[in-house]
Amino acid sequence: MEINPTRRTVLRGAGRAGVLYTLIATGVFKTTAAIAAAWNKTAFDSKDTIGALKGIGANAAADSNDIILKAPTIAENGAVVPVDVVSNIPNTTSISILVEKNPFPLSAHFEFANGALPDVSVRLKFAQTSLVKAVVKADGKFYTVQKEVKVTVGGCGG
Amino acid sequence: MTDPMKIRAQMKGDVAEVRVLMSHPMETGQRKDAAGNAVPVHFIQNISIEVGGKVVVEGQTGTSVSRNPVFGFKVKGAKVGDKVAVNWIDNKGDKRTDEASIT
Amino acid sequence: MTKKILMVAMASPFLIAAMPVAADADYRAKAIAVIKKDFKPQGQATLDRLDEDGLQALCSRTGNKPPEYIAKRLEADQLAAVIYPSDSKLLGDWKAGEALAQSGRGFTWTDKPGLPVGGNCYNCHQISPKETSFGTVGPTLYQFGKLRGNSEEIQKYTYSRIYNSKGYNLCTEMPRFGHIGALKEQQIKDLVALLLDPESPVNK
Amino acid sequence: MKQRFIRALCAMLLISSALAQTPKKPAVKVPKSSSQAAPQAAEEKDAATLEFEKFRAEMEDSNPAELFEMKGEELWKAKRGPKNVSLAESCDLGQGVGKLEGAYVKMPRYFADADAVMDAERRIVWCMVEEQGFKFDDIEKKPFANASFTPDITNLVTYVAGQSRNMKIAVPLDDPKVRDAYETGKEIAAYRAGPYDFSCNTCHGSDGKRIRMQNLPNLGTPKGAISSVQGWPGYRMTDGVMLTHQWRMGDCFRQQRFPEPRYASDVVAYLLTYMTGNANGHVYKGPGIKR
Repeated sequence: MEINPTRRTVLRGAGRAGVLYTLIATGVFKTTAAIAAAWNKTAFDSKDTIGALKGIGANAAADSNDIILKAPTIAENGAVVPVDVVSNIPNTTSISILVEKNPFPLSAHFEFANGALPDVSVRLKFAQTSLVKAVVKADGKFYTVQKEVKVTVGGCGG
Repeated sequence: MTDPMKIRAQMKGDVAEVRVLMSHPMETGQRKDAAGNAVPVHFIQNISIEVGGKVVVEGQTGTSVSRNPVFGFKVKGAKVGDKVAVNWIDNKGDKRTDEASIT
Repeated sequence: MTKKILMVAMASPFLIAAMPVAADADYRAKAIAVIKKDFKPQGQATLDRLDEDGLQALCSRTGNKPPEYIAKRLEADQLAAVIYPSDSKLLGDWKAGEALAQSGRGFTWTDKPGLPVGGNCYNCHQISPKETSFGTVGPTLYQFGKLRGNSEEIQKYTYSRIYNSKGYNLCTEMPRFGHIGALKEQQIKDLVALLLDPESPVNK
Repeated sequence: MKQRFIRALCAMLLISSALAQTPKKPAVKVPKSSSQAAPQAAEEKDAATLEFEKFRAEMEDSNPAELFEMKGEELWKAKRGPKNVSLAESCDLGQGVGKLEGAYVKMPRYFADADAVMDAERRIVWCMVEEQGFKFDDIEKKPFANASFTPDITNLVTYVAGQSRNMKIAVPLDDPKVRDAYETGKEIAAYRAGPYDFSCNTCHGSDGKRIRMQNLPNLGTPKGAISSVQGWPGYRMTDGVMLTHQWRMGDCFRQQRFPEPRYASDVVAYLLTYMTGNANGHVYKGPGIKR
């Protein structure tokens, strides 16, 4: 049931959560309540991309063409923007998605184990035209790719 | 009270494609209701996907995730009939688990 | 204002009686009965809004194609009711006009009564090339002044066309912004400037 | 910024659209005719539309509307109301009690028990009142969804509509009562009134028009009619709410500067008969997603 030892990096600074995590990972607990303790408040509450990246342990990330980031060039509606990320980097263990111009850029963070492919699709709110950034962790190193999404008129009546 | 999720899990070749629709307001805390009162922040913070009893994906989410979230994942090594369980828990401690079988 | 609408309303039944009718009278009567029965007032949108004035009735029942001789007479009536500014200065501030042209607010049951209403212009017209989100219900107004100049005559024409477009085309889809009191004198002047001022992006 | 997320979201959408869609080069300096700028803008629109369409399939493939269908199914099958009966065992949508397959695409239709032409939403409300014993006034108080509330009727309509997915629209226009409703609806669509002299047809009576960037279907043509029926009930991305075709009619009247049509009334049923009838023969794709 071990998910992935590098996960602890994510939980650095959250000691109790780390313990809980270990218990979940070893199968002692398997409740959603236990998972909740592992929400990375520092990273999600960060108001800028750099802070959010630090929060997930990514002080530096190299640009990579091996990450496929699919998002519309022009979004039909900023309230629901489909974003797909696929990592072709071997040993990818996590994918984080950030919307740079949102009040809180870190939008979602996923960890993969037991056969899950590093391939996720989500739908995100965009407060305005912004870069969307995917950050991948593989073999303990971070890689990134980004794309601009333009947000179009409408959605607010008027 | 929480509403059920809609889970679709299908084998495409040797990969199981899992799509999950969740019923959740994902309130940012910045929206005002019709009366002008701020609607309190209320959003899913953690999700996990289990296939055949093993956790395959664990996710953390923030307020940027759209209302009534939609997630898609792919899992190798699963087979038709395997149970898929999806869990979420939000910032108020509300939680929900739903299951489906891979078809 | 109301008086003018009434005048038209009183004048037209005679005309309507004398002309060919495109719509099926029975279904039209039924439609009106259903409309009168099935609406409720909401916010500023009161039930009197459901009453047709003569011009509206004429357009509705002829599929917006009234006989020429009737249209001409009623257009003249509409145009005769245009009130021009007393100072005969018709070019306002094109920047204020641009802001007004952008706004589509006003008169719906969710709009606060009494607030200034928007010009709704971009909803239907292309105007400044800087705004590419424009409607196509009406013709493009890009280069309106460049093509026509801004002589006193053109200014007067433009003012009256915004004030009451039905003075030129009886069943046009364009609202009678000045006639119904939606847009005030200064607002219409600002829109005239948006269309005619050589400095306006419309004419650059 | 944090405090103004949603307001900023709205304002920014508007502002950035202006920026995002501004042509990189200003329009030709001295065009010979004033119409030259229009095609350029049309091309921009096409690029945007193509991009929207690329992601449409994905959006439709996993549409939150399905969540509302699920709730609607539960409500349809549950014994509810003062009479404690389920709609499944009591409600006839025109195909027999409890029969849902294809019912949505065969409405509006005439129901002798109610002596009225009814669209799906109106009929389900009728069943809730007559069969289950709910009070019409209670349903009418809050008939449509908002960001914090979805009425049962919306879920029910969404479920029922889902049971006609990928079926051909077949409003029974050969029924004289339905034909009457259709012809009356056609006249309602042509009725000009209100401060702006608007009728439905002002915006929806000719081909190829748009308000700002929104295309305006011509209700009088099969192509326009189907595009105005398609996708309703629809999940509206902006507020994340599920809205019905009845809601759409009401909001059109709002923008027409008319008063509000009464809920589940003839005027809406007749208009829907006209529009949906014009779409006969086209395939209805089920509950949709709207911007």
